[in-house]
Amino acid sequence: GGTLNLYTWSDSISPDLIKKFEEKTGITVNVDGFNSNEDALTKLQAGSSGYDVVTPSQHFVKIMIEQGLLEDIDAKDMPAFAQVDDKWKNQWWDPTSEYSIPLAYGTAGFTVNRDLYKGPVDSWSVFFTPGAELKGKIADLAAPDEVVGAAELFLGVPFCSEDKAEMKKVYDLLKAQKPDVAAYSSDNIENRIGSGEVAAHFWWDGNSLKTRRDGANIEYAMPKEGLVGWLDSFVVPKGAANVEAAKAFIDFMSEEENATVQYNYYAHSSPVKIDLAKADYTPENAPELFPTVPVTFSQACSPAAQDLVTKVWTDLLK
Amino acid sequence: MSTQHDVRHYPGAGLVTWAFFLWLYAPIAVVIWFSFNENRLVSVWSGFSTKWYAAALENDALLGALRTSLTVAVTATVVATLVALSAAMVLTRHADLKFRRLSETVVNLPLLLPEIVIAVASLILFSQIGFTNGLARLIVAHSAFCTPFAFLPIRARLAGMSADYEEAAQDLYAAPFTAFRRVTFPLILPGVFAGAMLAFVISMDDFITSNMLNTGGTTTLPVYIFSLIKKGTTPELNAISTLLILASLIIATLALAISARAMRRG
Amino acid sequence: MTRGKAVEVFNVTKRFGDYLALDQVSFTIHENEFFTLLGPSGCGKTTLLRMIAGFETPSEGAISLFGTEIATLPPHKRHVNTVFQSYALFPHMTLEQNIAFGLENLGWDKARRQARVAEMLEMVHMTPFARRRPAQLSGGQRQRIALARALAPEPKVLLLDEPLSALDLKLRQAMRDELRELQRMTGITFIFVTHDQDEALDMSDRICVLGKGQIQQIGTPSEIYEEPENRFVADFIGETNFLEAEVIAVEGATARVRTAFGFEITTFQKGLTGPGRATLSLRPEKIGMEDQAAGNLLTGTVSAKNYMGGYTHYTVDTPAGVLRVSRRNAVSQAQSYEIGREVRLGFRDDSARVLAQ
Amino acid sequence: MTRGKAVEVFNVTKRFGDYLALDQVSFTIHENEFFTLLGPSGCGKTTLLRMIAGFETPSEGAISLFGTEIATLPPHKRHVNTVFQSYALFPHMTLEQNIAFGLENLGWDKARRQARVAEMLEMVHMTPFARRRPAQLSGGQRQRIALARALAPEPKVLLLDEPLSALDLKLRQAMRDELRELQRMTGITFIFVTHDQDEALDMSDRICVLGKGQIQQIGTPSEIYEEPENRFVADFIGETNFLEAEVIAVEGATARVRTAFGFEITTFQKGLTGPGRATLSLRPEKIGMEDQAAGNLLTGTVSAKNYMGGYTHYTVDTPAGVLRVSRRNAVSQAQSYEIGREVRLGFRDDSARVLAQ
Amino acid sequence: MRGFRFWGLVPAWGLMVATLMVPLVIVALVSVAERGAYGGFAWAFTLEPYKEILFSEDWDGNLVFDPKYLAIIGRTLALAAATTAICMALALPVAYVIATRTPRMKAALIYLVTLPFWVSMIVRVYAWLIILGNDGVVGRAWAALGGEGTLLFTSGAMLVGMVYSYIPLMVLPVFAAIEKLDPALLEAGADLYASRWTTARRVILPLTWPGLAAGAILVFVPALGTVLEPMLLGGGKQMMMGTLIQSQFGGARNWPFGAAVALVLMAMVVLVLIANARRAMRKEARA
Ligand SMILES: Nc1ncnc2c1ncn2[C@@H]1O[C@H](COP(=O)(O)OP(=O)(O)OP(=O)(O)O)[C@@H](O)[C@H]1O
Ligand SMILES: Nc1ncnc2c1ncn2[C@@H]1O[C@H](COP(=O)(O)OP(=O)(O)OP(=O)(O)O)[C@@H](O)[C@H]1O
Ligand SMILES: NCCCCN
Ligand SMILES: [Mg+2]
Ligand SMILES: [Mg+2]
Repeated sequence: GGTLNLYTWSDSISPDLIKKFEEKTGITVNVDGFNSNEDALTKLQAGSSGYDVVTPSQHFVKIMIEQGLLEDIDAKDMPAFAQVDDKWKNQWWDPTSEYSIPLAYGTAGFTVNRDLYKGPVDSWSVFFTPGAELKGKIADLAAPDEVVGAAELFLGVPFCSEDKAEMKKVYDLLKAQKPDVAAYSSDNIENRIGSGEVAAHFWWDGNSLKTRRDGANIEYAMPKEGLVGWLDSFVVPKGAANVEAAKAFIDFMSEEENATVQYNYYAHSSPVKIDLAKADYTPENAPELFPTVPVTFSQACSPAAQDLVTKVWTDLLK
Repeated sequence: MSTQHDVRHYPGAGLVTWAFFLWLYAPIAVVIWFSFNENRLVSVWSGFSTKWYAAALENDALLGALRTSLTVAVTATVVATLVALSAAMVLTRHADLKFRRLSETVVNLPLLLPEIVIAVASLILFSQIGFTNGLARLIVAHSAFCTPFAFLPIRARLAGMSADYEEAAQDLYAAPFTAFRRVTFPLILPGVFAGAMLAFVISMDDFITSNMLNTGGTTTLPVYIFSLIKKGTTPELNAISTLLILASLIIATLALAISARAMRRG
Repeated sequence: MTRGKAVEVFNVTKRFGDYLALDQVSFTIHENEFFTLLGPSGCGKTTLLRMIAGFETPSEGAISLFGTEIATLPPHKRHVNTVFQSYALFPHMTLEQNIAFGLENLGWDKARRQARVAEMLEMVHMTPFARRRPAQLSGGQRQRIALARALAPEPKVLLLDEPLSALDLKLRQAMRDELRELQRMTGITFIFVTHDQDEALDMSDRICVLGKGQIQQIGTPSEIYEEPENRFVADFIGETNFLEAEVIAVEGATARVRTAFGFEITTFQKGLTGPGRATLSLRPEKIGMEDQAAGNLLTGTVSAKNYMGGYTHYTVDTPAGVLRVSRRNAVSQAQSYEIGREVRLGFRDDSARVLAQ
Repeated sequence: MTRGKAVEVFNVTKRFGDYLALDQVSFTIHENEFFTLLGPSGCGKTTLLRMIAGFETPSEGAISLFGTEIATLPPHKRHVNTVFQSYALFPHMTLEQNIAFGLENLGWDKARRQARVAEMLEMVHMTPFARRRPAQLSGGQRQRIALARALAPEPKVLLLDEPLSALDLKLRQAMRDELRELQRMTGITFIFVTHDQDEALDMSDRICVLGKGQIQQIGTPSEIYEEPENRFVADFIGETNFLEAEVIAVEGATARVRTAFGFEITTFQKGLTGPGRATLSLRPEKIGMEDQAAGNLLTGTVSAKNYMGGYTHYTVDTPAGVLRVSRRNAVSQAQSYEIGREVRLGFRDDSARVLAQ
Repeated sequence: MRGFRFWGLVPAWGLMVATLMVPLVIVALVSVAERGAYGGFAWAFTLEPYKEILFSEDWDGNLVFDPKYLAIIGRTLALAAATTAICMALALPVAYVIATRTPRMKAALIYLVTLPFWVSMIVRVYAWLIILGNDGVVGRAWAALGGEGTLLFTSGAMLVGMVYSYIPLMVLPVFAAIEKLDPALLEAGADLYASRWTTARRVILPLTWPGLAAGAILVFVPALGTVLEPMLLGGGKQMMMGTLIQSQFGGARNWPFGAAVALVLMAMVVLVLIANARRAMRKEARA
């Protein structure tokens, strides 16, 4: 019995798995979606979020741990932990693996609609300093998180820079791009890019892959400056009502068979063991998941650096 | 009579009115129309289908949100209507009351403040005092902002009802509460009903506050629909909207018909 | 006047904030009396009635009902019922239910209630309408039901606040007779409020004329009309001519006065104590014209003539001032005095009335 | 009757859907006449007035104004103004602005406008109130401003729809004189609508009695009251006693009839062509009582008595049926006949009027 | 009965004090607190959040006047005012036509005006999202007529959505005002030689003003705080005060600043209400 409230990236958990879990345990699962790490953090900060499982990206896991927002679930002792690929264990955001079990990883870049844009997609310059073909047909995400990171890659500014001059360059770049941006939105991206309402959209690898396989004529760019890397993990917010069920769910999701279903549904790379025989995606049919350019993971910035990121974004949007 | 001489007739006004009603209903018609679209992309018509209705009716998350919304709305409606009824009785029947205007303003306060401010304020308060039960948070907040909506029709009805009836009841040996139960209440019932309906709809419709206070497991219908829009819309959303429109129309028609009937009798 | 006292009002004063609505009002109403409160709008009639019913509390003074002081009793505990100006019939109840309402609150058992309701409906000739609702009735029918409802609990005193004012002229006149008849039949004390002098004169045993929050006069209709105690009453009730006069001598209830135009008249007076200036009140119908002129004679010129059907109103310029004279058109081709014609007028000493100025 | 024709109404019929509000109405109103439309509620008075003003169009028939057919003219092009029943003063304008409104629309220049407004305010004695708004006025004052506003543009005909009905009794009577005076002073044709017979009798040069959408009679006040042409008119105007009678002979304008109680009377008739049944109309004030009894004599018993101040109304049971008799209280201690007393009644032949049944 | 005078109001006061007044005081306190780097706030006293509305630290660390938030406030005011004005212009003829129908027709039309109001706001806004989108009816017509770019995500789109959302709040009071209007006044206008349009301008309009003013308040106040239209139809690019506040409690995680903007918004609303109350009082004093 009982209920389990999930707060995950929109449309990220396979509904079949949810149903299966509910049938198996008798637990009712509610799923709410978020579209930015900032939203997830805000929810937890407002206190008593009511959620039992949240799936923030690595740098936000670190912030949440530091802010005391997460429940220590002894992740390293969970069956799920055994399923995790070694390279994702004990990473900087959760050095002793007390709090988090990885769910998916991938990159943030941009996608173009090939019906509308025929040009090359080998550089962030296509996106940040658009030519006539893309002017006014670009969409950014609504939150600074990975967008600022991408701009930093393009400009060669290190992530979490505390140097104002460097961050001003980032600001200037985004500011210059703004007139050509049709929307800053993390919502409904699939429709917006798929239907050609915009021709280029800041987006994630797996989402782009899935939409392409659904028939949209789009292409995920491989900019030579690199992509922004991310890894989302299951964590349990402090004060969660149903910690046991949360852990059961995380374990369930990490079982090889389920992880494979999840992989096929979500279309992002899996940090836990999957049954490759049953996996849908290969480098041939899913180049999105196998980047040919460097991938740099977002960092948890110092307060000073974070302030600068925030300043870039608020100055940009006001 | 020939309209040529009718001083009340203004040429052109009728046309504007027609256009207005067209504009008022066109969007609703469009939503309904595309709910039968077979295509996954809402506004690209590719054939007729009712499959999205099937999907909507099987959507557990939707039903969960509906359950939450109904629980909140029904509870908030009851609370708001009782609070409003009691305040309206005092405010309309005691002209010499101290702080009458102030009290009236206080009851109407939610109407005077932008909802976003109230939502933010409640969010801060609740998080500060550690008020954690999601459903209870919504009920408290909704009760507050629904109160003026329940209050206005009740007060209007009470004000429109001559105090003679209550006096006549007392004159005929009814103690004050008997007078209320047997005379005042039945006579203002249409107002109470209209107020309750309004409160109910306002609560069902609320997005801003619910979105701010929303916690895991207590997603309300509008917040859920918003999340669908965020996620990427399919005609399922249109199907859900159509069902919602139908439900609203039925409720509204019922409410208006009942109060119109009462009005004719009164 | 050997009847018991139904309502006694002692020195009642009522203030609304600074406004003095009633000022030291005292009177006694007897059992089985048809007592009317008459006065211009705003004089405090309704306020007085509401204090007797218990909807207002006197600022000062006392009210007793059959000898029991009731100032602090809430309305639902007073054995007094009211017919409201707007009738205030409960629109959601049938006529039966309206009439039974008071009986239920008094705890009458069902059989007794039903019998009484039937009796009341019978009394006001509304039996066939028992199951209707008030909205389905005409004004006069509502009026009757309001009466039946108020009479059903057998009140000792019935209060009526301008019960006829919502009806149209012809119906209003018909209802006067019905009301009067009902009062005689039931023997209940009626306290009737109106601002219509015709109504008051027509129906009342006694009339209390209220003006400016004070009692101006209490008396039978003919006392009020024929023997007004002051200018206010003489002016408010009916039409009259006021003439300047000088008091020569006062002897009890009569006085000898000299009018500005030379007559010396001895007639009834009120409020005079000795010589000084006074006012003579002379009703238009008490002045005879030409063949009807008798008593003190005057000559004047017709300056206006208003044919009113049953009578003609003349305005006559005389040495005594402009006099209004009314003359009955007792025959079809009644003599008619044209404007400009000189006419003789006359009135008897005792047709005039001396009042303090 | 050598005056010109101000308004002519020819065979005007007005239907609202199936409902026939006016049926073939024709009459002529002369210049400088005070013409009254009198009739019970719903008889079509307002409808007729609105057709003259231009707010309604006749279903059939024609209306002309000083000889010009106006049926197709919109209201703002007719030189006719209206005093509305509710006055319809513009609440957001001062009195000045209300009065100037029509003049502005007619394009009068400012100086002329101001002069006319001042003149009008003067005429209705409202100069000190020029800057007030209608809400700050009493009923009678509003009435005056409505008049001033309607008269300011110098209309050829002034229409007044029950302009006094919103006022209280005393004021209503005072305003009658003012209105009549104003009409004489300005010489404008007044068409006055009322359902109050006293008002109509008191003010009009001629009265048109409307009933059931048709003209019942047109004539001077005394023609209407003394010589009603049918039962409707006799009944509607004033009070009367109707007696059954049998026509023995008709000779032009007179007839000889036998009443049920044995008299044979010769008097004026209307609408009879030969022997048959008829109705005798006999006004209460035309029946003499005791010392005043003369002519045809009857004996009866007083069954009710209503003291009304200026006169007393008696109800007398006689062999001829129940008669209402009114008696003037010409002296203070007027003789009063108590209920149950036997009294002698009498009336002259020519006080009665024979009407078709 | 006497006791009820007091107790009858207790629930209302209790509810409003607990859920509005106390929280507002806390908002005021938060608006002078210090923000945390990752969100939240720390109790302190600083006017930083208010300063931020007018000034910003530029990239060289200097405090400079920055009209960016003022621009948002200005846009919010402008859009709310435009919404109100359009609603007024639309409501007048519509309410007039409705008010002059037969009672049955009147009831039916008023029902039709209120009906969409019962439909979820979010659904109504969504409807415009579909219509104005590139594939939508209007969007396609726009493109076919050679219109540039997309109609969505513009101020115009927000305006359409806002007018659509709030129009019933204008029609109803204007209708009530016109219905109260004595038809004899229109006839009096014509009787005094005024043409229809003169009567409209000089009689109907001034007398409908109270209804328009009431409607203006009902529309303007929620329009100032609107959130859904800028989020969905404005594409998040056209910030308004409502979304600015919301973003400060969301992505931007600057609670004190959000609280300060919320207070500014509230102050604006209170100013409008006071102005309206004073106008009404002057009117009353005159009458
Ligand atoms: N509740 C009240 N508050 C203040 N003043 C009041 C109140 N009730 C009555 N008055 C005032 O007291 C005076 C007397 O009022 P009341 O209603 O008794 O008059 P009335 O004689 O019945 O008049 P009408 O014939 O118009 O009904 C009026 O001037 C009225 O304005
Ligand atoms: N616009 C209309 N539509 C339908 N019937 C109407 C209309 N105007 C008037 N009537 C009907 O026509 C008849 C005459 O109405 P009118 O207003 O002329 O009467 P009236 O003599 O002025 O009565 P009152 O004395 O009550 O004012 C009434 O029966 C009324 O119901
Ligand atoms: N599908 C969402 C990807 C999330 C990236 N952090
Ligand atoms: Mg009164
Ligand atoms: Mg009329």
